[in-house]
Amino acid sequence: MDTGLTQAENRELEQRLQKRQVKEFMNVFGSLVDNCFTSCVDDFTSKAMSNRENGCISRCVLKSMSTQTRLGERFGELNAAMAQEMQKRM
Amino acid sequence: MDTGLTQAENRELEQRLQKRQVKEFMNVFGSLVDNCFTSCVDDFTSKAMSNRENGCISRCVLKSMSTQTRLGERFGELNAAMAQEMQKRM
Amino acid sequence: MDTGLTQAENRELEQRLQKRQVKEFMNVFGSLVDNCFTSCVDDFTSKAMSNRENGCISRCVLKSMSTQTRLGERFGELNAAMAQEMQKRM
Amino acid sequence: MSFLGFGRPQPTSAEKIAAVENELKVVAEMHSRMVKICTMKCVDKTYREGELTKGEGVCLDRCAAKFFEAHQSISEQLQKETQARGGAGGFMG
Amino acid sequence: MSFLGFGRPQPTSAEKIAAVENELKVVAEMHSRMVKICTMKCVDKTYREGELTKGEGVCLDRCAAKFFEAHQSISEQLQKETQARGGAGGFMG
Amino acid sequence: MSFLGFGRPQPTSAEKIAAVENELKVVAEMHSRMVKICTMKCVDKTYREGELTKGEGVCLDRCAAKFFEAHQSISEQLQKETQARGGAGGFMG
Repeated sequence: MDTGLTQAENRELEQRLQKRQVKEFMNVFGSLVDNCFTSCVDDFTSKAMSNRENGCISRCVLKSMSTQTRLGERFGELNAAMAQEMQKRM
Repeated sequence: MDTGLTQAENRELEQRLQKRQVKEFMNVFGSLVDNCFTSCVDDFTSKAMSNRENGCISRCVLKSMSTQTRLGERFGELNAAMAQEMQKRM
Repeated sequence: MDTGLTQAENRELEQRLQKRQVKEFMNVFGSLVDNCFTSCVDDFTSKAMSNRENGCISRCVLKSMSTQTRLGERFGELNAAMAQEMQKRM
Repeated sequence: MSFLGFGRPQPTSAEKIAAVENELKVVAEMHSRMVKICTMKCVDKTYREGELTKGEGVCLDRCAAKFFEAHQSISEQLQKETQARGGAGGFMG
Repeated sequence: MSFLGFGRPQPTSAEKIAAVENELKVVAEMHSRMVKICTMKCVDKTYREGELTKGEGVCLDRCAAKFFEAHQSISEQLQKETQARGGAGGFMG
Repeated sequence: MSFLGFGRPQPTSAEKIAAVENELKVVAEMHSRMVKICTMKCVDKTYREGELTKGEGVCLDRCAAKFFEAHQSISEQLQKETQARGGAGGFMG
Protein backbone atom coordinates (compact mmCIF):
# COMPACT_ATOMS: atom_id res chain seq x y z
CA MET A 1 0.00 0.00 0.00
CA ASP A 2 1.31 3.46 -0.88
CA THR A 3 0.74 5.37 2.31
CA GLY A 4 2.53 8.54 1.24
CA LEU A 5 4.46 8.57 4.50
CA THR A 6 8.11 9.39 5.16
CA GLN A 7 10.42 6.74 6.60
CA ALA A 8 10.17 8.17 10.11
CA GLU A 9 6.40 8.19 9.88
CA ASN A 10 6.48 4.62 8.64
CA ARG A 11 8.52 3.52 11.67
CA GLU A 12 6.04 5.19 14.02
CA LEU A 13 3.18 3.60 12.11
CA GLU A 14 4.77 0.18 12.30
CA GLN A 15 4.96 0.41 16.08
CA ARG A 16 1.29 1.31 16.24
CA LEU A 17 0.42 -1.55 13.95
CA GLN A 18 2.33 -3.97 16.13
CA LYS A 19 0.25 -2.82 19.09
CA ARG A 20 -2.87 -3.24 17.03
CA GLN A 21 -1.85 -6.76 16.06
CA VAL A 22 -1.36 -7.72 19.68
CA LYS A 23 -4.78 -6.28 20.49
CA GLU A 24 -6.30 -8.09 17.50
CA PHE A 25 -4.73 -11.33 18.63
CA MET A 26 -6.14 -10.90 22.12
CA ASN A 27 -9.60 -10.31 20.64
CA VAL A 28 -9.40 -13.42 18.49
CA PHE A 29 -8.17 -15.42 21.45
CA GLY A 30 -10.93 -14.04 23.65
CA SER A 31 -13.71 -14.87 21.18
CA LEU A 32 -12.27 -18.31 20.73
CA VAL A 33 -12.37 -18.96 24.48
CA ASP A 34 -15.91 -17.58 24.67
CA ASN A 35 -17.15 -19.61 21.77
CA CYS A 36 -15.48 -22.91 22.65
CA PHE A 37 -16.33 -22.73 26.35
CA THR A 38 -19.94 -21.79 25.62
CA SER A 39 -20.31 -24.59 23.06
CA CYS A 40 -18.46 -27.34 24.95
CA VAL A 41 -19.04 -26.87 28.67
CA ASP A 42 -22.50 -27.36 30.08
CA ASP A 43 -22.09 -29.75 32.98
CA PHE A 44 -21.48 -28.12 36.35
CA THR A 45 -21.77 -31.18 38.59
CA SER A 46 -17.99 -31.14 38.86
CA LYS A 47 -15.35 -28.43 38.96
CA ALA A 48 -12.89 -30.27 36.72
CA MET A 49 -13.26 -30.50 32.96
CA SER A 50 -14.36 -33.94 31.78
CA ASN A 51 -12.63 -35.85 28.98
CA ARG A 52 -15.58 -35.19 26.74
CA GLU A 53 -15.38 -31.45 27.42
CA ASN A 54 -11.61 -31.35 26.92
CA GLY A 55 -11.95 -33.18 23.61
CA CYS A 56 -14.67 -30.83 22.46
CA ILE A 57 -12.59 -27.77 23.41
CA SER A 58 -9.57 -29.12 21.58
CA ARG A 59 -11.55 -29.84 18.39
CA CYS A 60 -13.21 -26.44 18.71
CA VAL A 61 -9.79 -24.75 18.82
CA LEU A 62 -8.63 -26.63 15.73
CA LYS A 63 -11.80 -25.87 13.84
CA SER A 64 -11.71 -22.22 14.85
CA MET A 65 -8.13 -21.92 13.60
CA SER A 66 -9.09 -23.46 10.26
CA THR A 67 -12.08 -21.13 10.07
CA GLN A 68 -9.86 -18.15 10.83
CA THR A 69 -7.35 -19.19 8.17
CA ARG A 70 -9.96 -19.89 5.52
CA LEU A 71 -11.89 -16.68 6.12
CA GLY A 72 -8.59 -14.79 6.28
CA GLU A 73 -7.76 -15.98 2.76
CA ARG A 74 -11.19 -15.09 1.44
CA PHE A 75 -11.06 -11.71 3.13
CA GLY A 76 -7.70 -10.97 1.54
CA GLU A 77 -8.93 -11.89 -1.93
CA LEU A 78 -12.21 -10.01 -1.64
CA ASN A 79 -10.52 -6.96 -0.17
CA ALA A 80 -7.97 -6.89 -3.00
CA ALA A 81 -10.74 -7.24 -5.59
CA MET A 82 -12.70 -4.43 -3.97
CA ALA A 83 -9.66 -2.14 -3.88
CA GLN A 84 -9.05 -2.80 -7.59
CA GLU A 85 -12.69 -2.13 -8.37
CA MET A 86 -12.52 1.18 -6.51
CA GLN A 87 -9.38 2.29 -8.34
CA LYS A 88 -11.02 1.60 -11.68
CA ARG A 89 -13.95 3.86 -10.75
CA MET A 90 -11.72 6.77 -9.82
CA MET B 1 -23.83 22.73 28.12
CA ASP B 2 -21.64 24.96 30.29
CA THR B 3 -18.39 23.07 30.32
CA GLY B 4 -16.38 25.71 32.17
CA LEU B 5 -13.60 25.44 29.60
CA THR B 6 -11.49 28.15 28.00
CA GLN B 7 -11.65 28.69 24.24
CA ALA B 8 -8.41 26.80 23.65
CA GLU B 9 -9.70 23.88 25.70
CA ASN B 10 -12.93 23.97 23.76
CA ARG B 11 -11.07 23.69 20.45
CA GLU B 12 -9.12 20.71 21.73
CA LEU B 13 -12.34 19.17 23.01
CA GLU B 14 -14.08 19.71 19.68
CA GLN B 15 -11.34 17.77 17.89
CA ARG B 16 -11.73 14.90 20.31
CA LEU B 17 -15.48 14.94 19.87
CA GLN B 18 -15.12 14.81 16.11
CA LYS B 19 -12.98 11.69 16.50
CA ARG B 20 -15.60 10.25 18.84
CA GLN B 21 -18.34 10.97 16.30
CA VAL B 22 -16.44 9.15 13.58
CA LYS B 23 -15.97 6.21 15.95
CA GLU B 24 -19.64 6.33 16.94
CA PHE B 25 -20.65 6.33 13.28
CA MET B 26 -18.45 3.33 12.58
CA ASN B 27 -20.08 1.49 15.49
CA VAL B 28 -23.57 2.28 14.27
CA PHE B 29 -22.61 1.21 10.77
CA GLY B 30 -21.03 -1.99 12.07
CA SER B 31 -24.08 -2.99 14.13
CA LEU B 32 -26.30 -2.23 11.18
CA VAL B 33 -24.29 -4.54 8.92
CA ASP B 34 -24.27 -7.24 11.62
CA ASN B 35 -27.96 -6.99 12.25
CA CYS B 36 -29.14 -6.77 8.63
CA PHE B 37 -26.80 -9.49 7.38
CA THR B 38 -27.74 -11.81 10.24
CA SER B 39 -31.46 -11.21 9.71
CA CYS B 40 -31.55 -11.31 5.92
CA VAL B 41 -28.92 -13.77 4.69
CA ASP B 42 -29.36 -17.45 5.42
CA ASP B 43 -28.92 -19.19 2.10
CA PHE B 44 -25.41 -20.28 1.29
CA THR B 45 -26.09 -22.35 -1.81
CA SER B 46 -24.75 -19.47 -3.89
CA LYS B 47 -22.02 -16.88 -3.37
CA ALA B 48 -24.04 -13.99 -4.82
CA MET B 49 -26.80 -12.22 -2.94
CA SER B 50 -30.28 -13.10 -4.23
CA ASN B 51 -32.93 -10.51 -5.06
CA ARG B 52 -34.84 -11.49 -1.96
CA GLU B 53 -31.78 -10.99 0.22
CA ASN B 54 -30.91 -7.66 -1.39
CA GLY B 55 -34.45 -6.43 -0.88
CA CYS B 56 -34.44 -7.53 2.73
CA ILE B 57 -31.10 -5.80 3.36
CA SER B 58 -32.32 -2.60 1.76
CA ARG B 59 -35.52 -2.54 3.84
CA CYS B 60 -33.49 -3.39 6.93
CA VAL B 61 -31.22 -0.39 6.32
CA LEU B 62 -34.22 1.92 5.92
CA LYS B 63 -35.91 0.59 9.02
CA SER B 64 -32.70 0.79 11.04
CA MET B 65 -32.26 4.42 10.04
CA SER B 66 -35.83 5.22 11.09
CA THR B 67 -35.25 3.37 14.36
CA GLN B 68 -32.04 5.30 14.96
CA THR B 69 -33.76 8.60 14.25
CA ARG B 70 -36.79 7.87 16.40
CA LEU B 71 -34.78 6.60 19.34
CA GLY B 72 -32.38 9.52 18.92
CA GLU B 73 -35.29 11.94 19.37
CA ARG B 74 -36.60 10.11 22.42
CA PHE B 75 -33.11 9.89 23.89
CA GLY B 76 -32.64 13.64 23.49
CA GLU B 77 -35.96 14.41 25.18
CA LEU B 78 -35.47 11.97 28.03
CA ASN B 79 -31.91 13.09 28.60
CA ALA B 80 -32.96 16.74 28.74
CA ALA B 81 -35.76 15.90 31.17
CA MET B 82 -33.37 13.94 33.37
CA ALA B 83 -30.83 16.77 33.38
CA GLN B 84 -33.54 19.22 34.45
CA GLU B 85 -34.70 16.85 37.16
CA MET B 86 -31.16 16.57 38.50
CA GLN B 87 -30.66 20.34 38.56
CA LYS B 88 -33.87 20.76 40.58
CA ARG B 89 -32.60 18.34 43.19
CA MET B 90 -29.30 20.14 43.66
CA MET C 1 3.14 -7.95 42.20
CA ASP C 2 6.77 -6.94 41.64
CA THR C 3 6.48 -4.63 38.69
CA GLY C 4 10.13 -3.54 38.61
CA LEU C 5 9.07 0.08 38.28
CA THR C 6 10.51 3.19 39.95
CA GLN C 7 8.33 5.28 42.24
CA ALA C 8 7.62 7.86 39.56
CA GLU C 9 6.61 5.13 37.16
CA ASN C 10 4.40 3.64 39.82
CA ARG C 11 2.57 6.94 40.31
CA GLU C 12 1.97 7.22 36.57
CA LEU C 13 0.80 3.62 36.52
CA GLU C 14 -1.56 4.19 39.43
CA GLN C 15 -3.26 7.02 37.55
CA ARG C 16 -3.72 4.80 34.53
CA LEU C 17 -5.12 2.05 36.70
CA GLN C 18 -7.61 4.41 38.26
CA LYS C 19 -8.83 5.31 34.78
CA ARG C 20 -9.04 1.63 33.96
CA GLN C 21 -11.07 0.99 37.11
CA VAL C 22 -13.55 3.69 36.20
CA LYS C 23 -13.84 2.18 32.72
CA GLU C 24 -14.22 -1.30 34.20
CA PHE C 25 -16.94 -0.07 36.53
CA MET C 26 -18.80 1.52 33.61
CA ASN C 27 -18.61 -1.77 31.72
CA VAL C 28 -19.95 -3.75 34.68
CA PHE C 29 -22.71 -1.21 35.15
CA GLY C 30 -23.57 -1.28 31.45
CA SER C 31 -23.79 -5.07 31.28
CA LEU C 32 -25.91 -5.07 34.41
CA VAL C 33 -28.37 -2.62 32.86
CA ASP C 34 -28.42 -4.63 29.63
CA ASN C 35 -28.93 -7.92 31.38
CA CYS C 36 -31.55 -6.79 33.91
CA PHE C 37 -33.55 -4.73 31.42
CA THR C 38 -33.50 -7.54 28.86
CA SER C 39 -34.55 -10.12 31.44
CA CYS C 40 -37.17 -8.08 33.29
CA VAL C 41 -38.88 -5.75 30.80
CA ASP C 42 -41.03 -7.21 28.08
CA ASP C 43 -44.29 -5.35 28.27
CA PHE C 44 -44.53 -2.26 26.10
CA THR C 45 -48.22 -1.47 26.53
CA SER C 46 -47.21 1.31 28.90
CA LYS C 47 -44.28 3.71 29.08
CA ALA C 48 -43.89 3.45 32.86
CA MET C 49 -42.25 0.52 34.60
CA SER C 50 -44.78 -1.73 36.37
CA ASN C 51 -44.34 -2.89 39.97
CA ARG C 52 -43.53 -6.35 38.74
CA GLU C 53 -40.82 -5.02 36.44
CA ASN C 54 -39.35 -2.79 39.13
CA GLY C 55 -39.23 -5.67 41.57
CA CYS C 56 -37.57 -7.90 39.00
CA ILE C 57 -34.97 -5.23 38.20
CA SER C 58 -34.22 -4.70 41.87
CA ARG C 59 -33.77 -8.44 42.51
CA CYS C 60 -31.68 -8.70 39.36
CA VAL C 61 -29.34 -5.96 40.61
CA LEU C 62 -28.93 -7.70 43.97
CA LYS C 63 -28.30 -11.06 42.36
CA SER C 64 -25.85 -9.57 39.87
CA MET C 65 -23.90 -7.96 42.68
CA SER C 66 -23.73 -11.26 44.55
CA THR C 67 -22.65 -12.98 41.36
CA GLN C 68 -19.98 -10.35 40.78
CA THR C 69 -18.69 -10.71 44.33
CA ARG C 70 -18.69 -14.50 44.30
CA LEU C 71 -16.98 -14.78 40.93
CA GLY C 72 -14.55 -12.06 41.96
CA GLU C 73 -13.48 -14.18 44.92
CA ARG C 74 -13.11 -17.30 42.79
CA PHE C 75 -11.20 -15.37 40.14
CA GLY C 76 -8.79 -14.05 42.74
CA GLU C 77 -8.13 -17.52 44.14
CA LEU C 78 -7.75 -19.18 40.77
CA ASN C 79 -5.54 -16.42 39.45
CA ALA C 80 -3.25 -16.64 42.50
CA ALA C 81 -3.07 -20.42 42.13
CA MET C 82 -2.23 -20.09 38.44
CA ALA C 83 0.49 -17.52 39.12
CA GLN C 84 2.06 -19.84 41.70
CA GLU C 85 1.89 -22.74 39.28
CA MET C 86 3.65 -20.68 36.62
CA GLN C 87 6.42 -19.60 38.96
CA LYS C 88 7.10 -23.23 39.88
CA ARG C 89 7.54 -24.13 36.23
CA MET C 90 10.09 -21.38 35.57
CA MET D 1 -21.00 10.38 36.46
CA SER D 2 -20.67 13.69 38.30
CA PHE D 3 -20.12 11.81 41.57
CA LEU D 4 -16.69 10.85 40.26
CA GLY D 5 -15.59 14.45 39.94
CA PHE D 6 -15.04 15.05 43.66
CA GLY D 7 -13.37 18.43 44.00
CA ARG D 8 -9.66 18.46 43.32
CA PRO D 9 -8.82 22.16 43.71
CA GLN D 10 -7.56 23.14 40.24
CA PRO D 11 -7.98 20.60 37.50
CA THR D 12 -5.58 20.96 34.58
CA SER D 13 -6.76 21.52 31.02
CA ALA D 14 -6.24 17.88 30.20
CA GLU D 15 -8.26 16.79 33.21
CA LYS D 16 -11.14 19.12 32.41
CA ILE D 17 -11.24 17.96 28.81
CA ALA D 18 -11.04 14.32 29.87
CA ALA D 19 -13.94 14.87 32.29
CA VAL D 20 -16.21 16.34 29.62
CA GLU D 21 -15.12 13.72 27.12
CA ASN D 22 -15.85 10.98 29.62
CA GLU D 23 -19.29 12.36 30.44
CA LEU D 24 -20.17 12.38 26.74
CA LYS D 25 -18.79 8.89 26.28
CA VAL D 26 -21.04 7.64 29.08
CA VAL D 27 -24.05 9.23 27.40
CA ALA D 28 -23.06 7.81 24.01
CA GLU D 29 -22.72 4.31 25.42
CA MET D 30 -26.07 4.54 27.14
CA HIS D 31 -27.57 5.66 23.84
CA SER D 32 -26.11 2.77 21.90
CA ARG D 33 -27.19 0.25 24.53
CA MET D 34 -30.71 1.62 24.34
CA VAL D 35 -30.80 1.40 20.55
CA LYS D 36 -29.58 -2.18 20.64
CA ILE D 37 -32.00 -3.39 23.31
CA CYS D 38 -35.08 -1.53 22.08
CA THR D 39 -34.47 -2.62 18.48
CA MET D 40 -34.31 -6.20 19.73
CA LYS D 41 -37.47 -5.80 21.81
CA CYS D 42 -39.60 -3.89 19.31
CA VAL D 43 -38.56 -4.30 15.68
CA ASP D 44 -39.65 -7.29 13.62
CA LYS D 45 -36.61 -9.05 12.18
CA THR D 46 -38.15 -10.29 8.93
CA TYR D 47 -37.92 -6.84 7.32
CA ARG D 48 -40.87 -7.29 5.05
CA GLU D 49 -41.34 -3.53 5.25
CA GLY D 50 -38.82 -0.71 5.05
CA GLU D 51 -40.73 1.59 7.36
CA LEU D 52 -41.44 1.19 11.06
CA THR D 53 -45.02 0.10 11.60
CA LYS D 54 -47.12 2.21 13.97
CA GLY D 55 -46.87 -0.53 16.58
CA GLU D 56 -43.10 -0.72 16.32
CA GLY D 57 -42.79 3.05 16.64
CA VAL D 58 -44.93 3.21 19.76
CA CYS D 59 -43.05 0.26 21.21
CA LEU D 60 -39.74 2.06 20.64
CA ASP D 61 -41.03 5.21 22.38
CA ARG D 62 -42.16 3.25 25.42
CA CYS D 63 -39.03 1.13 25.44
CA ALA D 64 -36.91 4.28 25.49
CA ALA D 65 -38.88 5.70 28.43
CA LYS D 66 -38.65 2.43 30.35
CA PHE D 67 -34.95 2.13 29.60
CA PHE D 68 -34.29 5.55 31.12
CA GLU D 69 -36.40 4.74 34.15
CA ALA D 70 -34.64 1.40 34.66
CA HIS D 71 -31.24 2.98 34.05
CA GLN D 72 -31.83 5.57 36.73
CA SER D 73 -33.29 3.22 39.31
CA ILE D 74 -30.46 0.71 38.79
CA SER D 75 -27.94 3.50 39.14
CA GLU D 76 -29.53 4.66 42.42
CA GLN D 77 -29.82 1.15 43.79
CA LEU D 78 -26.19 0.40 42.95
CA GLN D 79 -25.00 3.52 44.77
CA LYS D 80 -27.08 2.64 47.81
CA GLU D 81 -25.95 -0.99 47.89
CA THR D 82 -22.33 -0.09 47.26
CA GLN D 83 -22.37 2.33 50.17
CA ALA D 84 -24.10 -0.24 52.39
CA ARG D 85 -21.47 -2.83 51.53
CA GLY D 86 -18.74 -0.28 52.24
CA GLY D 87 -17.30 0.91 48.95
CA ALA D 88 -17.05 -0.47 45.46
CA GLY D 89 -14.25 -2.87 46.44
CA GLY D 90 -16.41 -5.87 47.19
CA PHE D 91 -18.67 -5.41 44.20
CA MET D 92 -15.87 -5.01 41.69
CA GLY D 93 -14.22 -8.21 42.89
CA MET E 1 -13.17 5.84 4.84
CA SER E 2 -11.39 7.93 2.24
CA PHE E 3 -14.45 10.18 1.99
CA LEU E 4 -13.64 11.47 5.48
CA GLY E 5 -10.23 12.74 4.43
CA PHE E 6 -11.50 15.85 2.64
CA GLY E 7 -8.45 17.85 1.63
CA ARG E 8 -6.88 19.82 4.42
CA PRO E 9 -3.83 21.31 2.67
CA GLN E 10 -0.91 19.81 4.61
CA PRO E 11 -1.73 17.10 7.09
CA THR E 12 0.77 16.70 9.93
CA SER E 13 2.69 13.50 10.56
CA ALA E 14 0.34 12.60 13.39
CA GLU E 15 -2.70 13.13 11.17
CA LYS E 16 -1.30 11.05 8.33
CA ILE E 17 -0.44 8.22 10.69
CA ALA E 18 -3.84 8.42 12.35
CA ALA E 19 -5.52 8.25 8.93
CA VAL E 20 -3.67 5.08 7.89
CA GLU E 21 -4.16 3.59 11.34
CA ASN E 22 -7.87 4.31 11.18
CA GLU E 23 -8.23 2.81 7.71
CA LEU E 24 -6.60 -0.38 8.93
CA LYS E 25 -8.76 -0.44 12.04
CA VAL E 26 -11.87 -0.22 9.89
CA VAL E 27 -10.66 -3.17 7.82
CA ALA E 28 -9.75 -5.16 10.95
CA GLU E 29 -13.19 -4.59 12.44
CA MET E 30 -14.89 -5.63 9.22
CA HIS E 31 -12.76 -8.77 9.22
CA SER E 32 -13.65 -9.69 12.78
CA ARG E 33 -17.36 -9.07 12.20
CA MET E 34 -17.22 -11.34 9.17
CA VAL E 35 -15.49 -14.11 11.09
CA LYS E 36 -18.05 -13.90 13.88
CA ILE E 37 -21.11 -13.91 11.64
CA CYS E 38 -19.92 -16.52 9.15
CA THR E 39 -18.77 -18.86 11.93
CA MET E 40 -22.22 -18.56 13.44
CA LYS E 41 -23.93 -19.16 10.09
CA CYS E 42 -21.75 -22.00 8.83
CA VAL E 43 -19.93 -23.92 11.54
CA ASP E 44 -21.61 -26.71 13.51
CA LYS E 45 -21.38 -25.97 17.22
CA THR E 46 -21.18 -29.55 18.50
CA TYR E 47 -17.51 -29.86 17.52
CA ARG E 48 -17.59 -33.58 16.92
CA GLU E 49 -14.80 -33.03 14.40
CA GLY E 50 -11.69 -30.89 14.59
CA GLU E 51 -11.59 -30.13 10.88
CA LEU E 52 -14.00 -28.10 8.81
CA THR E 53 -16.24 -30.39 6.78
CA LYS E 54 -16.38 -29.75 3.05
CA GLY E 55 -19.84 -28.27 3.45
CA GLU E 56 -18.74 -25.91 6.19
CA GLY E 57 -15.77 -24.74 4.14
CA VAL E 58 -17.87 -23.98 1.07
CA CYS E 59 -20.44 -22.24 3.26
CA LEU E 60 -17.68 -20.04 4.73
CA ASP E 61 -16.43 -19.08 1.25
CA ARG E 62 -19.89 -18.10 0.10
CA CYS E 63 -20.69 -16.34 3.38
CA ALA E 64 -17.52 -14.25 2.98
CA ALA E 65 -18.48 -13.25 -0.56
CA LYS E 66 -22.02 -12.37 0.47
CA PHE E 67 -20.77 -10.43 3.47
CA PHE E 68 -18.59 -8.25 1.24
CA GLU E 69 -21.43 -7.71 -1.20
CA ALA E 70 -23.84 -6.79 1.59
CA HIS E 71 -21.25 -4.58 3.28
CA GLN E 72 -20.70 -2.63 0.10
CA SER E 73 -24.35 -2.25 -0.81
CA ILE E 74 -25.24 -1.16 2.73
CA SER E 75 -22.42 1.36 2.66
CA GLU E 76 -23.65 2.78 -0.65
CA GLN E 77 -27.27 2.88 0.45
CA LEU E 78 -26.34 4.64 3.69
CA GLN E 79 -24.39 7.31 1.82
CA LYS E 80 -27.28 7.86 -0.55
CA GLU E 81 -29.91 8.02 2.20
CA THR E 82 -27.76 10.22 4.42
CA GLN E 83 -27.33 12.70 1.57
CA ALA E 84 -31.04 12.58 0.78
CA ARG E 85 -31.90 13.29 4.42
CA GLY E 86 -29.40 16.15 4.45
CA GLY E 87 -26.32 15.06 6.35
CA ALA E 88 -25.54 12.50 9.00
CA GLY E 89 -27.15 14.65 11.72
CA GLY E 90 -30.59 13.10 11.59
CA PHE E 91 -29.38 9.54 11.33
CA MET E 92 -26.90 9.75 14.16
CA GLY E 93 -29.61 11.13 16.47
CA MET F 1 1.29 -12.46 28.07
CA SER F 2 4.88 -12.70 29.25
CA PHE F 3 5.82 -14.48 26.02
CA LEU F 4 5.30 -11.17 24.21
CA GLY F 5 7.91 -9.37 26.30
CA PHE F 6 10.96 -10.84 24.54
CA GLY F 7 14.02 -9.06 25.88
CA ARG F 8 14.63 -5.63 24.43
CA PRO F 9 17.69 -4.51 26.46
CA GLN F 10 16.41 -1.40 28.27
CA PRO F 11 12.72 -0.70 28.11
CA THR F 12 11.74 2.93 28.61
CA SER F 13 9.41 4.07 31.37
CA ALA F 14 6.53 4.27 28.94
CA GLU F 15 7.19 0.75 27.71
CA LYS F 16 7.38 -0.69 31.21
CA ILE F 17 4.16 1.03 32.23
CA ALA F 18 2.43 -0.11 29.05
CA ALA F 19 3.55 -3.69 29.73
CA VAL F 20 2.09 -3.75 33.24
CA GLU F 21 -1.03 -1.96 32.07
CA ASN F 22 -1.46 -4.47 29.29
CA GLU F 23 -1.01 -7.43 31.60
CA LEU F 24 -3.72 -6.07 33.88
CA LYS F 25 -5.99 -5.38 30.94
CA VAL F 26 -5.66 -8.97 29.83
CA VAL F 27 -6.60 -10.15 33.31
CA ALA F 28 -9.53 -7.72 33.49
CA GLU F 29 -10.88 -8.91 30.15
CA MET F 30 -10.57 -12.53 31.19
CA HIS F 31 -12.47 -11.67 34.36
CA SER F 32 -15.29 -9.96 32.54
CA ARG F 33 -15.60 -12.78 30.01
CA MET F 34 -15.85 -15.27 32.87
CA VAL F 35 -18.54 -13.25 34.63
CA LYS F 36 -20.56 -13.00 31.44
CA ILE F 37 -20.35 -16.67 30.52
CA CYS F 38 -20.82 -18.10 34.00
CA THR F 39 -23.77 -15.82 34.71
CA MET F 40 -25.34 -17.06 31.49
CA LYS F 41 -24.62 -20.69 32.35
CA CYS F 42 -25.63 -20.64 36.03
CA VAL F 43 -28.01 -17.85 36.98
CA ASP F 44 -31.76 -18.14 36.46
CA LYS F 45 -32.99 -15.23 34.37
CA THR F 46 -36.47 -14.89 35.89
CA TYR F 47 -35.11 -13.13 38.98
CA ARG F 48 -37.83 -14.34 41.32
CA GLU F 49 -35.26 -14.09 44.10
CA GLY F 50 -32.68 -11.43 44.87
CA GLU F 51 -30.17 -13.81 46.34
CA LEU F 52 -28.20 -16.53 44.60
CA THR F 53 -29.65 -19.94 45.40
CA LYS F 54 -27.29 -22.54 46.80
CA GLY F 55 -27.34 -24.33 43.45
CA GLU F 56 -26.52 -21.19 41.51
CA GLY F 57 -23.63 -20.38 43.85
CA VAL F 58 -22.09 -23.82 43.52
CA CYS F 59 -22.58 -23.70 39.76
CA LEU F 60 -20.72 -20.35 39.62
CA ASP F 61 -17.80 -21.77 41.65
CA ARG F 62 -17.47 -24.75 39.33
CA CYS F 63 -17.96 -22.66 36.22
CA ALA F 64 -15.12 -20.37 37.35
CA ALA F 65 -12.80 -23.33 37.91
CA LYS F 66 -13.69 -24.86 34.55
CA PHE F 67 -13.28 -21.52 32.82
CA PHE F 68 -9.73 -21.19 34.13
CA GLU F 69 -8.91 -24.74 33.14
CA ALA F 70 -10.31 -24.25 29.64
CA HIS F 71 -8.62 -20.87 29.30
CA GLN F 72 -5.25 -22.36 30.13
CA SER F 73 -5.59 -25.42 27.94
CA ILE F 74 -6.79 -23.34 24.99
CA SER F 75 -3.87 -20.98 25.49
CA GLU F 76 -1.40 -23.88 25.51
CA GLN F 77 -2.98 -25.55 22.50
CA LEU F 78 -2.94 -22.31 20.55
CA GLN F 79 0.76 -21.79 21.24
CA LYS F 80 1.54 -25.33 20.18
CA GLU F 81 -0.54 -25.16 17.00
CA THR F 82 0.77 -21.74 16.09
CA GLN F 83 4.34 -22.98 16.41
CA ALA F 84 3.54 -26.10 14.38
CA ARG F 85 1.99 -23.98 11.62
CA GLY F 86 5.04 -21.72 11.66
CA GLY F 87 4.11 -18.49 13.42
CA ALA F 88 0.93 -16.56 14.03
CA GLY F 89 0.82 -15.36 10.42
CA GLY F 90 -1.39 -18.08 9.05
CA PHE F 91 -3.77 -18.10 11.97
CA MET F 92 -4.31 -14.39 12.08
CA GLY F 93 -5.13 -14.29 8.36
